Amino acid sequence: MTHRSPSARDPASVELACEFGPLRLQSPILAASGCFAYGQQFAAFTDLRALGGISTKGISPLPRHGNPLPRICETAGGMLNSIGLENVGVEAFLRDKLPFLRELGVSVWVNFFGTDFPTYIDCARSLGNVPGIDVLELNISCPNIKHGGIEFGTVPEVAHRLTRACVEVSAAPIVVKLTPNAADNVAMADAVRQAGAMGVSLINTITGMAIDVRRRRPRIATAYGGLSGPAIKPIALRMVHQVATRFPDLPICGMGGILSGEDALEFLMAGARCVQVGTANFAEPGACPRITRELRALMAELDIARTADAVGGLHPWPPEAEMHDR
Amino acid sequence: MTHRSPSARDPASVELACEFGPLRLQSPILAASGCFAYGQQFAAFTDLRALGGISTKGISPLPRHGNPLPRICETAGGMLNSIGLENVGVEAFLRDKLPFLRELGVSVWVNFFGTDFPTYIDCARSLGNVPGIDVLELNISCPNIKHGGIEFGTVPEVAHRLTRACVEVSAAPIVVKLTPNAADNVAMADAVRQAGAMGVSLINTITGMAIDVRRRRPRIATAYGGLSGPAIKPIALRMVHQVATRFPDLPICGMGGILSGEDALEFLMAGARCVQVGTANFAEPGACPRITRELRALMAELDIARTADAVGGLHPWPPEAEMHDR
Amino acid sequence: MSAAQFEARVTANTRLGGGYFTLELEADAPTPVAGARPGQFVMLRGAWGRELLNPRAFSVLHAEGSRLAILAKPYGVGTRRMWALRPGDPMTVTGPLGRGFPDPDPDVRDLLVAGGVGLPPLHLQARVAAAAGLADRQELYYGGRDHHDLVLLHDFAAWGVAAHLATEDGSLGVRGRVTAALAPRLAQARANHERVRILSCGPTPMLAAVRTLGLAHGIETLLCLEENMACGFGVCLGCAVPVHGEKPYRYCCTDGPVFDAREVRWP
Amino acid sequence: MSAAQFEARVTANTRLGGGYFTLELEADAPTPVAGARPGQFVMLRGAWGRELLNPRAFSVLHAEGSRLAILAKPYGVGTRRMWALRPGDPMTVTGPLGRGFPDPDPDVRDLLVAGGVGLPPLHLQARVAAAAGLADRQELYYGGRDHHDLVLLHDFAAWGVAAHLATEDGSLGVRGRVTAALAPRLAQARANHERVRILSCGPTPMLAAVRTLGLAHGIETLLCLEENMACGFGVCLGCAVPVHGEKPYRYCCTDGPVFDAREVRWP
Ligand SMILES: Cc1cc2nc3c(=O)[nH]c(=O)nc-3n(C[C@H](O)[C@H](O)[C@H](O)COP(=O)(O)OP(=O)(O)OC[C@H]3O[C@@H](n4cnc5c(N)ncnc54)[C@H](O)[C@@H]3O)c2cc1C
Ligand SMILES: Cc1cc2nc3c(=O)[nH]c(=O)nc-3n(C[C@H](O)[C@H](O)[C@H](O)COP(=O)(O)OP(=O)(O)OC[C@H]3O[C@@H](n4cnc5c(N)ncnc54)[C@H](O)[C@@H]3O)c2cc1C
Ligand SMILES: Cc1cc2nc3c(=O)[nH]c(=O)nc-3n(C[C@H](O)[C@H](O)[C@H](O)COP(=O)(O)O)c2cc1C
Ligand SMILES: Cc1cc2nc3c(=O)[nH]c(=O)nc-3n(C[C@H](O)[C@H](O)[C@H](O)COP(=O)(O)O)c2cc1C
Ligand code: FES
Ligand code: FES
Repeated sequence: MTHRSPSARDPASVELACEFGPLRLQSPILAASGCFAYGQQFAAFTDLRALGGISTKGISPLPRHGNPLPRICETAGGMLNSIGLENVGVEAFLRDKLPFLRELGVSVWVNFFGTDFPTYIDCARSLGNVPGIDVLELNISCPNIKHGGIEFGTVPEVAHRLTRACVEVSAAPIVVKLTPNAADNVAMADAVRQAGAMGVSLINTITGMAIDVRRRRPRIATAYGGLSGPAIKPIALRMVHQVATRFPDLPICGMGGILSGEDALEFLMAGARCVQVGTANFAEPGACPRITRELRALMAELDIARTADAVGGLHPWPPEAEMHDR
Repeated sequence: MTHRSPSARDPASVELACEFGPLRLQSPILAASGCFAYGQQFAAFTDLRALGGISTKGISPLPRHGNPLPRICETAGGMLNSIGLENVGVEAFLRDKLPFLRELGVSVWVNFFGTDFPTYIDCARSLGNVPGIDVLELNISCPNIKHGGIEFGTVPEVAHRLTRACVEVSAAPIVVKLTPNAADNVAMADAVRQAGAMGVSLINTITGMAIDVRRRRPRIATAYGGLSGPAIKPIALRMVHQVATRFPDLPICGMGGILSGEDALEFLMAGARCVQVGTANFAEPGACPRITRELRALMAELDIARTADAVGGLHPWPPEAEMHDR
Repeated sequence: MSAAQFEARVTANTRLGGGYFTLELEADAPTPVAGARPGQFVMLRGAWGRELLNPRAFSVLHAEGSRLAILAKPYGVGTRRMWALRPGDPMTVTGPLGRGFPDPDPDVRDLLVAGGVGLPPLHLQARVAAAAGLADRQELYYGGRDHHDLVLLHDFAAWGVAAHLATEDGSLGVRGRVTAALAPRLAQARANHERVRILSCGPTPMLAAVRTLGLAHGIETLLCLEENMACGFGVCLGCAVPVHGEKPYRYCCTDGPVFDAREVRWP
Repeated sequence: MSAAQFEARVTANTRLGGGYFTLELEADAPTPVAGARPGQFVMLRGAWGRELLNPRAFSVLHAEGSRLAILAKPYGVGTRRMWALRPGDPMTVTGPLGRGFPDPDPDVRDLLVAGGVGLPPLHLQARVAAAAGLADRQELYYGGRDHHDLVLLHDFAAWGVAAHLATEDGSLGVRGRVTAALAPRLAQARANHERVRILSCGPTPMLAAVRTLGLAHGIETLLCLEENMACGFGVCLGCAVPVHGEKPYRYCCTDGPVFDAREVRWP
């Protein structure tokens, strides 16, 4: 239909495998925390072994039941959620969920959080020294819990101290998941980088609200929830680009509204070394493998041989006087 | 098709006229700055006299030519712009544009900005003492100019000083347009409120980015631009609600992604006293009057007699145990 | 029967009056939805681009081989778009999902209590029972605002399932709510020590009333619930249902949508 | 002719090969677009909900009474959706917008230089000229990648407008770019002191080459430009065109889309 340039190279020759700090990922496409549970449900629909990795639902030391309902609603190009970090807790995770994940042979990122310093550190210690966990993704950014969560993610000094404390007790590298609700992501990234974080994930959801005018009340019970989906992609790309431009050596895992291989490539070109796919999994359990296929085909079309070659390297706009050739 | 409850009252009986601080607006639906130019172009398509008011393109002391192109691109449920505050300047505005606006009999909001304290104050002085200008909308939030703009909008103390200085030289009330890029809108609102701002407008666009992967470059020449449209509505509603909850007496003009009467009512219920419609005007020059009609019909359906009765007053969710009757 | 995601095309979109419509879909090959139990559901999504991200849940009305049908009514933005679908339009289907109602039992009478778009699970239960020669073990209690609100009645008649209708305006069946028709039947069952159970699906206020009645009469009551769903297969945790017991919530999509009325944490 | 916004329905969506299609629309009543000059455009938007906010710009290919037609090719998400439109689908139209080409002039030869979806303004110019009995004052120079890229040729033939075709693969007309066909014609015009002007529309690189040629030969050259547009009527300021002169920009939608080649600030 549309004239597409024929592929510049054979898609099979594209090397998706890539490095993320000390990690070797077989693909830059990972499943995002909270959008893939602990992986099992997807096995019925798709081949999980094709993923670059899986980030689990955020784990806390003790199980959590989550927030009152309704917990979700849809908005234009996005959705709000206020799940409240419901999870099975460290113990049940290690016992019931990790064995399945470890079996898959893909990189396992355990997203975790606490409600204060001691519980964060406790969690990092319990999870960070277990074989088969490749990354601890330190969630300092969840807007849906009352204590902890957001304050840890908005004050650089606090994030620095928290990250350092977790790094000290964990053998697994720590990747800090930053919140877009912070004023200055570059300052936050700097703070956690200096505290020993191996990398950063961005972005988490953005705090938002929707109102049911007929019932004159918020659409979700907690009034505010986290906005995800394509609506936030431009904001996420900007934040990834800002941090990548400032700290070119800091591994960034980018996310926010990825639905297609082209979206994923936008994040890589913005400077992310790998990406996570969140909300897309809900509508389409096979979203991650499809996006992986699309990315491979697009890289072939654009003659990008390896994932590393896709990262960063945006061309600036030429001076206006030369713009006629765009 | 859908069963709608029959209107609880005659739409003609709904009183849209409302108060915004000392101002009386004939309707809570205004046109947003930068999305309505200086109004003239719309006269061919629609009756401007039905509007609650018009906020002009941001005016600076001297004319500005704006940013290199491309300046706009579309994203999912939104658009990015980097117009660069191109405008005709104070002198040409007063000479060529204001007479037309004043003629309409609707409330005239002049959005303005400078690049430093003296130019801001200069602008406030030149515009704030001219008959026919009802509000000076102090734009401390434009992400598209290098100097001024964003820094004024993110540090409460700076915003406070700037607002106070403008209030002092302007006879017209000052409404400060806050930026969603600030960490804490409540603190910003507090700062400008204490400096004598009559009210606040929120939100301006959110800084975002989009990448053309085939050309491996940003889609707009300045790389980053301002995101507007329905994509940002949940974020805007949350910010309006936060500020309204904290400062119930501070007049708020809400905006961000309003396309329908229902969207407008969401903002009113979140706590805004009036709203502005921005991006919607581009696709539909008659968007403001249509949205006004829809709001009137919806208020009639929900038996809301006056705009003031629509403002705020959200019901909290009942305890879960009573939720079966939702 | 394990679930799958597959593409299908609209083969018919039939307006039934009262705003109801049935949407018939066909895939290229037989699908696992053909094995759906009454109460199981599918997640449906049209070619909605990036505006509406999540699919919508619909009870299976009927499915056979590569075909399936649902019953719906325009409600929000998604169902309004579905109302406008035309033959040939594509949809993505995931299903069958959830746990349905128990099989019809020769020794038990199923009181099928339906309202609005809650009809499909009970319609399918009646269909299954009729196919098993158990039509006389099914009784339909079906309520709505007016006669437009009661659809697909001819099917129950054809299967030989007795239908007790109630409309708020009295335009069809008895005047009043469906619970008004149900209450004396429950009293009678209790008096006669008859083995009955209630299978119900419909608007939440109706389910709450049915639950109160069922509990009051000590009759087994199974409710097919609706919650906002993003995924339908247990990963988003959006569809929590408040329950009594150790944990405060169970999940509508994987633990339900059919729940025992005693379990549900309603007043 | 002042612009209006109105609703229309698709009456035909015709695939022309090479990915091109014409979309024909009809409104309930005659529209001001019927008075559009060649080069004027309309903003079109389908029932795209909240995903795609802004309408897309299309040159008027033809318009009469309540009907109008455009020529397009799937490019991004908007034009891909338009490709899939079917008769009966609604569109919102705003137009006619912008300033078009000057009227055909009996004393001047119009060299119409077209590429890709830039054909419509020149097609309409030829149509208008033919209707005024000035077909012999028009010469078409039309280039593309291959023969699929050259559409609606029969119209020019029917009007008696000479067509000089060029394809990069030589599958139709001369092999090479359209400028290769144009260059000798300009040299000839200059040599003969013939009064000619260039009217051109097409991909920006082609326009840049046409401009260079035109300026080199000192021939009046009018370019119909494309810029990203959000509104089409002068309010968003998105469609800036870099120009020489006092101000660095003019606006494609209101000052153009037709600009004098000398004015445009290109190298
Ligand atoms: C297991 C299950 C089976 C269902 N079966 C059918 C069926 O057979 N036929 C049918 O017509 N509908 C059925 N529904 C309901 C259907 O899924 C919703 O009507 C649909 O999601 C609404 O989508 P929408 O885009 O039209 O509305 P939206 O715009 O998404 O929603 C509008 C409003 O409705 C609320 N809402 C959305 N979904 C639900 C819900 N499920 N429960 C309560 N409130 C909700 C939203 O919070 C929002 O306030 C079923 C739901 C579930 C969970
Ligand atoms: C005055 C005018 C007349 C036009 N006439 C026609 C016509 O007759 N037939 C036709 O097929 N097309 C025409 N176009 C081009 C048409 O408007 C674009 O192809 C269309 O907007 C693309 O929309 P999309 O959603 O498919 O692509 P998008 O997804 O919106 O765009 C994809 C990419 O194309 C870029 N882009 C979008 N629009 C333009 C543009 N106008 N110029 C350069 N880059 C752009 C975007 O920045 C983006 O990078 C005209 C444009 C203008 C300004
Ligand atoms: C329902 C839901 C639950 C989520 N839970 C978590 C979580 O437990 N921990 C976390 O770090 N992020 C969580 N997220 C955020 C996602 O991992 C991701 O950062 C965000 O959704 C943006 O990506 P997306 O637009 O692709 O969904 C959750 C998101 C959603 C939608
Ligand atoms: C093209 C464009 C130009 C804008 N120019 C200005 C401006 O000059 N001053 C200002 O305060 N806001 C400006 N805005 C922001 C809008 O007034 C509004 O705050 C924002 O777009 C959110 O509303 P919307 O989603 O309805 O467009 C501009 C927005 C757009 C899209
Ligand atoms: S709908 Fe996602 S967990 Fe139930
Ligand atoms: S397209 Fe908006 S000003 Fe030209």
